Amino acid sequence: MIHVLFFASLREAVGLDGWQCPLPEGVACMDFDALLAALRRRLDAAGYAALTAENVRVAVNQEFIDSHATMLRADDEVAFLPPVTGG
Amino acid sequence: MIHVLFFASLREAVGLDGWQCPLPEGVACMDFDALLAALRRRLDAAGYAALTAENVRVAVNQEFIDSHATMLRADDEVAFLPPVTGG
Amino acid sequence: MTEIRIQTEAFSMQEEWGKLRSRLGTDAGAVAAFVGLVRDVQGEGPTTLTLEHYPGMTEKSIAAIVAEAERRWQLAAVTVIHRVGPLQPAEQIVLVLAASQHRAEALAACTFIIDCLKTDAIFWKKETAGGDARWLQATGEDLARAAGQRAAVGS
Amino acid sequence: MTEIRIQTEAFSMQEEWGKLRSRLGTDAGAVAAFVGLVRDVQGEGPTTLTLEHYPGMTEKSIAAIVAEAERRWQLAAVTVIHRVGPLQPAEQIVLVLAASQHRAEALAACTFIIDCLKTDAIFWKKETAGGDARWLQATGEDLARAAGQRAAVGS
Repeated sequence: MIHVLFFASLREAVGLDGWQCPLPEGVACMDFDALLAALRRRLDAAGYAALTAENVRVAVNQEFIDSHATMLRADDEVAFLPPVTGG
Repeated sequence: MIHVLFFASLREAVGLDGWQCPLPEGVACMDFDALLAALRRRLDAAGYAALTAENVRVAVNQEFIDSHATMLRADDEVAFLPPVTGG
Repeated sequence: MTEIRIQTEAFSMQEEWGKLRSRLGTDAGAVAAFVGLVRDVQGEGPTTLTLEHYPGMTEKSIAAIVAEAERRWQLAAVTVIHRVGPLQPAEQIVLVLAASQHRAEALAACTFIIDCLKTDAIFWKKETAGGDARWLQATGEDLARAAGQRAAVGS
Repeated sequence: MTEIRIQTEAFSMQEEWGKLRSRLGTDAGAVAAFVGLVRDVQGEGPTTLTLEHYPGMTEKSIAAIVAEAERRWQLAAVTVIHRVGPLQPAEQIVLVLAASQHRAEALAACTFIIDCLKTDAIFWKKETAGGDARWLQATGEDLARAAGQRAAVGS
């Protein structure tokens, strides 16, 4: 399983706090594009569009990633983060 | 009387907190230069030199003055202030 | 000498001030502080600000900001407390305390930390007023201030 | 909404913070604070800092600084407390609190006020350490910072 988390406006757009994405059988890892493809099948068009908006950042195991080629392994935590505003 | 006040390092240099400078008899006012002349007679050379150092500012009735032509009247308060440092 | 906390409970300036002071030696000459308060959205009825965070990653994002401040300035102690959950107008959201030998460092570090918290710390704010809810975004001014902080070398 | 005090007694951040907060409406979003502490003069034995002022004129000099800050920034409340008399290391000398709608104003005003207090407020400091006494002077850096504040237009 890949643990996928959605925060704030993305949680509302997707309608889920998170989702457990199964790894294909016999496969130890998948790249981020494969996760996106799985999310496109799982979510409605509006939810998927929200996740893939330009200003959304992605963190794997709490570190931001830049590349869609990032490899994901079982039990990795993938978070979709809309623009932040603290302080 | 003109009430003359000395602060901080100037008080120590002059050896006085303050001095009551008499106005000459029958005179309603004197200019600042006349006060300096009276101070020169009253103080020792080192004390007078400290008062007239370039970085000393003078306030009359708690407002800084720029000009030695400032007129002083009975009961005016004249203060000699060395460079300040607050905060 | 760094304390970073995220909590739903209110914090007390008195308590945090006392704790930071007790961590200082006698060579600290300056403490700068900043507190952000929930502002009322005028004329739209009661406002609630709800803050959300990403447990773990949010703490790391704040620690990175504080570490950058500590590289730039000589700091004797730093405290950052950020609240999450629902907050009402006039409640305290965030506290930054920065102590240093000299006032310029304490003030610059405090300003740097709060400016970067606005744009880099992982929080999201939802404002609910008069029945409407919206997620807030960092303003262009916020982004420009943080970018200015990053661009400033040293000082 | 301005409080300026000169006193020999210690002040309490808790108390001053609470008083300022109680004067704020719900449109204030930011409070910046600065406290100056007596620093130990390393390795020269016990230090005493003795502050002297000119009663009346000193208050006016602080009021002028605060008025200038209030012309530059929209401030909801300001507190300045400055102690005089003998102070020991780690004691609090000066407190500045500045509240505003926005953090940039509160922080800029707080920094402006403490920078100008260093050079324009009428105080004198005598440092006694290891049997020697000397009157302190504003440093070149202090003078440059205050001049920089005066030169900055608006912001």
